[in-house]
Amino acid sequence: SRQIVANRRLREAQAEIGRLAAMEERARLARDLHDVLGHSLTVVAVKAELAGRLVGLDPRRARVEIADVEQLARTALADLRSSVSNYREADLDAELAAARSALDAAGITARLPDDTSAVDDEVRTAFAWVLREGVTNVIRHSEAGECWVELGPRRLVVRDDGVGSATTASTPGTGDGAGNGLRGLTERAKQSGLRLRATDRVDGGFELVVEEVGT
Amino acid sequence: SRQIVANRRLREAQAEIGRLAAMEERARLARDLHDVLGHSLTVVAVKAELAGRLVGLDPRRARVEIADVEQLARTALADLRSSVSNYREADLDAELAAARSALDAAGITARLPDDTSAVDDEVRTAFAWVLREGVTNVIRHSEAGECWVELGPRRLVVRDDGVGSATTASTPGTGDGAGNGLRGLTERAKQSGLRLRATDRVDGGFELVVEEVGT
Amino acid sequence: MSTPRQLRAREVLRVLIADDQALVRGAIASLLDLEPDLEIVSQVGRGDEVLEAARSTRPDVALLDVEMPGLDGIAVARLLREQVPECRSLIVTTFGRPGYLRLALEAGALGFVVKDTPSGQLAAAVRRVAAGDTVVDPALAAES
Ligand SMILES: Nc1ncnc2c1ncn2[C@@H]1O[C@H](COP(=O)(O)OP(=O)(O)OP(=O)(O)O)[C@@H](O)[C@H]1O
Ligand SMILES: Nc1ncnc2c1ncn2[C@@H]1O[C@H](COP(=O)(O)OP(=O)(O)OP(=O)(O)O)[C@@H](O)[C@H]1O
Ligand SMILES: [K+]
Ligand SMILES: [Mg+2]
Ligand SMILES: [Mg+2]
Ligand SMILES: [Mg+2]
Repeated sequence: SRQIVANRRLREAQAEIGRLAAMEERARLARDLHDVLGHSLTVVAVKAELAGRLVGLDPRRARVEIADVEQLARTALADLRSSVSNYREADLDAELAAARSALDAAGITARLPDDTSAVDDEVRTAFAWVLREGVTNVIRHSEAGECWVELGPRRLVVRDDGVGSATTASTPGTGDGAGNGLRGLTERAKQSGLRLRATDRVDGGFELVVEEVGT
Repeated sequence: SRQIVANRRLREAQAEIGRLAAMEERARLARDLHDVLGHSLTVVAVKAELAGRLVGLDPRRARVEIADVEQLARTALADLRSSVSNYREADLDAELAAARSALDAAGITARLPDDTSAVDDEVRTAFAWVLREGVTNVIRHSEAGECWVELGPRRLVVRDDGVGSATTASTPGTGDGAGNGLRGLTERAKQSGLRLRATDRVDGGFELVVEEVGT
Repeated sequence: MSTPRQLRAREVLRVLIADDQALVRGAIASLLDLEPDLEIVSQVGRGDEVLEAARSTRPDVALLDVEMPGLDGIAVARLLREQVPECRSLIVTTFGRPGYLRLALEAGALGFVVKDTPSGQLAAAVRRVAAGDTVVDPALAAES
């Protein structure tokens, strides 16, 4: 049992390290984008100033500089658009990657979506946190062989084929037991107009569902 | 004891919620910046195109449009510059804020620096993680009345006046005990050219120091 | 653009520009060249080409980008101070990074400004640096 606890903690540490790496990668991407935009905007500023000076002196060269400015602005816009969508993906993507490596390390077969593109922007951050807690709980409490994750626009499911919570320490989601993971998530979900449900499945195992209120 | 555990977990949940809010705020700021920049670049492109047409027809108006472009680019650059420095601050700042609220909630007097400006860029992310683990450990293990945090360019100290680790479950930092928090950090610190030391102080309490290797 | 009096040749300041971003470099060079008392004597796109260019073209002031291939602008400033001391260094950068300003001044640079400084102000900074004064952009000082 001491060995089991040590192994579990090691796996959690691995997931944490994976998350840290993802966070650093995201910070690096943001810096790169800012460098690129900073460069484009600098060129726009100095070329616009130059073009203004040239309008009276050399209209032909002025037109060339102005055409460059227009081109630069359009390229920078395209860069910005693609990076914004990358940026929006980042947190949930990092959690999905961390979930995969943590489940693998725990010897639990991971049935995960390939990417997170299905998920609406507004709920991505909330889903990242639910995914993190849900998978951590599967690793900690379930003794499962498999874990499934489903991602929809406004719906996230984390399911396992383990022992369920009836046999574990406390009633999930009610806050009357030892854990605060699900309690905290329930609170946060409410603030995003979402509802969290944690249930033991009739066919065994545990299921965490977060979706829009009223569905 | 059951009550103590429940309280401790509640405080941890509060810190987690604080961190989540900070993360969402940062994501929101990044989105806002990108919206603003996207708007500026669009106007730049449109005005540059117009100016190009006007050079031959109405040089005076061409110069006005070009001056607008120049002004827009400089303003956008200024926005970008301030956001980049804000962005850099974000992770460590969020941890410092979370540390403050978690220590307060735990009834431990927090002696923290006012801000994180002293810390070098390259180590900010690593320090964010050390601060998080260090303060969580103080709350969990120390039974301290006070907790001090010091931040230097490449040095972070988390110190408390509690019971020290001799009386607690395992030897800190060695990885031979129950915890993996310090073990994971030691690993990560090494990768950043930093060294982590966890010691019981002769005058009582526990101290975590992370600093450059060779200092 | 007009000057009150005819400048004699030795009153014209010779300027070298080092920036790997050719579009920025070219536009800054054209703008400064419009100033009657400034002459662009050399343009290079790599840090490790500056020393040779400075030796052969004898600039009074070198405008140095920070991030360049070969050698960064701060290292170039250090090199110029040792090897071509009559050439003063003015660092131009897009972003201030923590520590840059201090490092630049320690390396002997006299000026530290953003690249998009309006050309009238940039020309003024070149003149002041040539005269041995220190010029630091307040926006960058706050960042770095
Ligand atoms: N996948 C699961 N399989 C079996 N039981 C579970 C599962 N997920 C949660 N539980 C049960 O629900 C309880 C509450 O979960 P919760 O995440 O709130 O707390 P915790 O994981 O025990 O502690 P914490 O998350 O605060 O570190 C758990 O203690 C466990 O008994
Ligand atoms: N501030 C402290 N006061 C007293 N003992 C401490 C303190 N910080 C750490 N320790 C001791 O060092 C051990 C190792 O800490 P570590 O963070 O690695 O693990 P943990 O906190 O027990 O578990 P985990 O961080 O993996 O959730 C702790 O279990 C505790 O015995
Ligand atoms: K000239
Ligand atoms: Mg949990
Ligand atoms: Mg710990
Ligand atoms: Mg460069």
